[in-house]
Amino acid sequence: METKNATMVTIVAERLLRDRLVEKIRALGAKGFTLTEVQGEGSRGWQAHEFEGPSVKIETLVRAEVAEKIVEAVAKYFEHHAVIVYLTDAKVVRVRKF
Amino acid sequence: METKNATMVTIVAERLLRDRLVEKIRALGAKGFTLTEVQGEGSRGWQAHEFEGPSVKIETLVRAEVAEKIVEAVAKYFEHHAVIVYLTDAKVVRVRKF
Amino acid sequence: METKNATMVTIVAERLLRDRLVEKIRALGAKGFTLTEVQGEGSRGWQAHEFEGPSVKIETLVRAEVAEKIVEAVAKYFEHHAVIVYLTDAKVVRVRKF
Amino acid sequence: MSPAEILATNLLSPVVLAFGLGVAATLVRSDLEFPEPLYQSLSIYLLLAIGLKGGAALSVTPLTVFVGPAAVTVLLGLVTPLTAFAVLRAALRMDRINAGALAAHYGSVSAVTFLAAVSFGEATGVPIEGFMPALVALLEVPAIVVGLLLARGAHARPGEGEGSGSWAHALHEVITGKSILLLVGGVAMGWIAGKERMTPVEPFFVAGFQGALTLFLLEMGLVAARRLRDLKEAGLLLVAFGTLVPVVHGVLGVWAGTVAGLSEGGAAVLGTLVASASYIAAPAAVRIALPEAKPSLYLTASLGITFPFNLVLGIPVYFALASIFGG
Amino acid sequence: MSPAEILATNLLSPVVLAFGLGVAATLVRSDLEFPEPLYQSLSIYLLLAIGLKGGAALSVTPLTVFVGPAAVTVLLGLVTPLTAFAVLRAALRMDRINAGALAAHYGSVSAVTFLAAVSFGEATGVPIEGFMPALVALLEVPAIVVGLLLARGAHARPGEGEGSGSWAHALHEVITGKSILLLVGGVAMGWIAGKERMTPVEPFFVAGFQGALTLFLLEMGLVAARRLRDLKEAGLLLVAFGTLVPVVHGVLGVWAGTVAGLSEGGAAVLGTLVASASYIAAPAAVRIALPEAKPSLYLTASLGITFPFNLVLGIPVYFALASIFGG
Amino acid sequence: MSPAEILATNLLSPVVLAFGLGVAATLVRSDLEFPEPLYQSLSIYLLLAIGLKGGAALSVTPLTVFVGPAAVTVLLGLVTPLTAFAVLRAALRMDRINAGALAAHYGSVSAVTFLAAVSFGEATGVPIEGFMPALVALLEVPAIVVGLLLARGAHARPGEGEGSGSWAHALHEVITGKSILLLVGGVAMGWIAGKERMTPVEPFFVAGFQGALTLFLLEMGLVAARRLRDLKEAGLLLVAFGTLVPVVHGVLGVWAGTVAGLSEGGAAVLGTLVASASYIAAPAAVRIALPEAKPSLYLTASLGITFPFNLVLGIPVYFALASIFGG
Ligand SMILES: Nc1ncnc2c1ncn2[C@@H]1O[C@H](COP(=O)(O)O)[C@@H](O)[C@H]1O
Ligand SMILES: Nc1ncnc2c1ncn2[C@@H]1O[C@H](COP(=O)(O)O)[C@@H](O)[C@H]1O
Ligand SMILES: Nc1ncnc2c1ncn2[C@@H]1O[C@H](COP(=O)(O)O)[C@@H](O)[C@H]1O
Ligand code: NA
Ligand code: NA
Ligand code: NA
Repeated sequence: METKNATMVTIVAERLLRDRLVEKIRALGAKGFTLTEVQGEGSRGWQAHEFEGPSVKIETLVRAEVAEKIVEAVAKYFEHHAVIVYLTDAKVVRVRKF
Repeated sequence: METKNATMVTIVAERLLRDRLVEKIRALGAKGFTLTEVQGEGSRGWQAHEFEGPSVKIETLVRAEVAEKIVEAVAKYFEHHAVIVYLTDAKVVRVRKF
Repeated sequence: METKNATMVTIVAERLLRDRLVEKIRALGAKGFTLTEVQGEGSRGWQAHEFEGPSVKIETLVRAEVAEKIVEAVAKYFEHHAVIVYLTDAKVVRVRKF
Repeated sequence: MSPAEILATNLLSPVVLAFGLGVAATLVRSDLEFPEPLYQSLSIYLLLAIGLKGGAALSVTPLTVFVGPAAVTVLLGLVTPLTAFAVLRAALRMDRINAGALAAHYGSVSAVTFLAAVSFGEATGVPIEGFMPALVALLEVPAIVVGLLLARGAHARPGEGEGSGSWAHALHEVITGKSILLLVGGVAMGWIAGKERMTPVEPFFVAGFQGALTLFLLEMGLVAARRLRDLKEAGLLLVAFGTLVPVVHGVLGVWAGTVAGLSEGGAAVLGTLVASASYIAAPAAVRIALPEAKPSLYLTASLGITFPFNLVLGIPVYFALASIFGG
Repeated sequence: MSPAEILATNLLSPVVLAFGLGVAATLVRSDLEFPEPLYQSLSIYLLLAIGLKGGAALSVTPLTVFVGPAAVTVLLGLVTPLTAFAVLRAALRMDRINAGALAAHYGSVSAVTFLAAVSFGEATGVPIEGFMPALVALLEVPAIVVGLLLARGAHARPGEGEGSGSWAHALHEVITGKSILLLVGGVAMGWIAGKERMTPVEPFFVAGFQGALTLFLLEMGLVAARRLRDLKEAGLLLVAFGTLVPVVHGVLGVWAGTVAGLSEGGAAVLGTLVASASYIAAPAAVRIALPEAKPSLYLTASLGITFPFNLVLGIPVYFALASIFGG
Repeated sequence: MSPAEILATNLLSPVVLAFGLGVAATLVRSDLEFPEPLYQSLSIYLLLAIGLKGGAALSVTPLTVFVGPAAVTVLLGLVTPLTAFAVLRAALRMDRINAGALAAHYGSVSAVTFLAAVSFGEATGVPIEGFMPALVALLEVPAIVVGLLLARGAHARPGEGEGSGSWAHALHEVITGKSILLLVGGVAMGWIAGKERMTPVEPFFVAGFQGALTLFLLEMGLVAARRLRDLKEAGLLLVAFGTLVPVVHGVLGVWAGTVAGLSEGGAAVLGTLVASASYIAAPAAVRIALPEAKPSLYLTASLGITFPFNLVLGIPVYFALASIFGG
């Protein structure tokens, strides 16, 4: 089966940002996403999940342009919130779906 | 430590397909898999997890040929079910294990 | 936004190893990690999660040198424990964070 | 009690108020969420508890008393998917697949609606036969089979290939599905153990029951309200179907129950059972056997329309009918 | 009872012992962990249960009896964030943002501390007004609003952009947040249904309550002990703040409650409420509206210092005070 | 009661029936699954509840009454791993590591088997000493230590490197593991608080207990049945070991309990304890200290063979023995 390239954007964020990030990526053109409850540790010395509930990992397969926009949107939260974002290359079969 | 290439096949599917997909990938030669409960939104307007329970993400590290076969097997469910599949490149150390 | 390369190290292990692995990757220089509860099947004929609780997936974004060291540390557990480790390429924006 | 009082008794019950609170929470966009495992745990508890109670009651019921209502129940499970199907095809001009899918839901039964009816009976002091849960189990399965047969029609292809629904798989799923398993398993346990041996587990399964049900209905309110969004899309015809067909089925059930020798309360509860639409066992089976049917259709109808309708209005109506028929 | 006996009664209660066990488990590095859904489920249960109980009590309370304590409670919710803020700015020289964040926490209320106080009243045989849960709901919100206003000061920018906190969002979050929703929803349900209709759900919501609370406090012990690590960093001044300000607030609350006509037990519980610091509703709102405030500061203070302090020492002190003021 | 009646009483109890339902669900390939957090929550509840009950009973037991049974219990915990080890080495020709691992399991104890025995005593009207849970705690640890020592033999390397088991770590794990922590913690809480202060938590921890246990055994049935698959691989010798050694240990326990002055019921329960094999604390410790031992071996034996055997046949046998020894 022929595969095409797509970009997987992964965001790991404190739960508080869940709904805001989901709305954002929808608005920026992602056609779907997958959400996982996770725990994590990063540069912030406190674990948000203690009172907010578990953190979330949001994965969305998109075209490169959309990926770029999502990264920029997430970057706005870097200063005050526990959140990271990274990109990986993926191959998909139904390219129009993403 | 020397690493070799392998292909990571990721399937995200409504829960209903869990056991069928697991059996399928076993049959096609995957030597293991990792299963995560997730929530998701895609092209289908309803969220299967409301009555079926959470969706599942199935990840299996395999050789390229096996990956190809798994993608084809999953594609059979595209028409009527909530399911996506994508491939990423990974490096592993014990290549015979996969 | 400019992105830089980083290595994503993913470890899937029986729960028993959770705390040991987390301490290890911290010691080897990882600045953060994300932990997900998963189920899995591999070369071992029994499912650790039946009495230990769910397995864990530990993901940590690091520099290539650190990744190498983590793989070596994890390899020590290959003989007697249910555990795999693999590497993928990722792109990040705040490279000094990882 | 006057009709108004009966309605008030229902509306002011903790069970209905909890449902209302759940709906309200969704409407004000509260962040209240039930953890998935709590929902599942409460389901397991409620299904097992009603099974145990029904089984213990059955163990002291003479077979002759039970056989009539049981036969009538199975009959209703075969007939009601047909009426639902006929209405959907004729009045809503729905395609065969989706009509069959809906027929499976409306012929089958909602355990929570059943429980709300029993609660209502207790609150209004109307006695109800203890073996009713056994009827729930009898009503659940046949309708699903009939619905699937209707949908497949002449084209039924048993054991179809991958990516499509298999009959054998769907049937297996219904019969061994967790709701039937817990219900039937609970009935069997209660029946084998008998009333006396169940005494030590009563504080957990009997005394705690109403409260756990109240908590569960809070979650049902959250879930059902999320379905309300889909109502616009569903259209008025579906709303009419989801309220009128249950009333027709309810009347049928109350009447048949009365004829079969059930008490006033028993007939009312049987009416409620028949009027209710499944939203657990049926969707699971339909999704397997008829993956091309639209879940948004059958879930919205059964969970978003019929469930709240029965909970708030239907139940008092069926009790009123039973008192007329029985009087 | 002598002061020593009062203290012993508190220390030997299952609730405080369970908390101690949780702390001990963390200190010996046990692998005991509460699954997240259990924690959430117990929260939902406890909040709904106290709401229901309070509402049922309210339904038989004449308005004239309730209005005084209610007014005083709202007043206390407006005043105590100011005292906390003043102390933090003057004595701890804390910046405006973090001082406002802490003020929101110390003006608001901890439902679990409330429950521990009610338990203590029951154990020592001091009667308490049944409508107290309604006061919890009244005390929870105003202080948070005041605290946020203090933090933002003249620079308040309503509806700010992404990546930063929005006022409207935070306010919505507090008012529709699950703790208020369950508490107020429970009060409404209990009040509408009335005492009698609540009878069937009492075994679940009333009889099981103390045990569920004990289990919950075991988890609170685990959680609070994890905060102890942060104490070193927090410094002595924060410890002093987290113990002295609650006492000041507690005295104020007991006195105001006595003046407003509450019984000795009611005044003691109001004192406890005022002395307690929120660690659910307030952190959620502060995190949204003041993302630049340090969670390590406000969580350590409210959960790591004030919560255990009130649980172990504060509550008996406020009861002793109430008996002096009331006598 | 005749032996047949005793057996029937056991087989028809809700606890055993629930286990059977769980096994049946797995055999018919039902989709019934317990959410992991429910399993964990029920474990926490059951362990804490038996601890509390035992501790409250202990607080009114004279030391002289307790010291004999306690000493005998510790002794049994040291002896039974040796018998199990000897049999495994001699009759099954098992290697030292796996034999030691199994010895740790069979010397230690299964809390659920204990509870089933207590239920059985209640159902048959045989009184049992209230302090028995304290004996569970005493029996759990020593055997695990002995088993690990046997496995390591002369080659014990304390504090070994990474990737391999460390002694210190394993010991810490057993002693601070959640099952010991909740059991011992519960005993301590119940003992410190005393019977009277426990009254408010009794509806939750005492009245609800049997029902929660029934639910838990449903899950145990699901889990144990999954182990049945491994039985073929395990072989007849392991099945013989998993049924005969418990009987030997059971006889020993009943006899020792009778000698130590326990009542008939107490001796029967002690016999059950000694006969039971751990499947929580021991696997956890063994997995750490002896990662090279085969989990499929020790889990299949303790969970797939010995647990169901004791539940269904063993318990009535040990009670029958106790009535003979004591008579
Ligand atoms: N280097 C990393 N690798 C993987 N996940 C990370 C890393 N750093 C941070 N995270 C995740 O991102 C969340 C927020 O990180 P931070 O903003 O650094 O506190 C953490 O809770 C982790 O779940
Ligand atoms: N673009 C996407 N990125 C990530 N996950 C997706 C995407 N589209 C769909 N999914 C996941 O795949 C599931 C099925 O998708 P669908 O078949 O499009 O409804 C969804 O519930 C999501 O969990
Ligand atoms: N080929 C694979 N693909 C994905 N995950 C795997 C694979 N093999 C093993 N795993 C995961 O790693 C865990 C340990 O594997 P093993 O040591 O082979 O038993 C399993 O429980 C799976 O979760
Ligand atoms: Na029906
Ligand atoms: Na306060
Ligand atoms: Na033993």
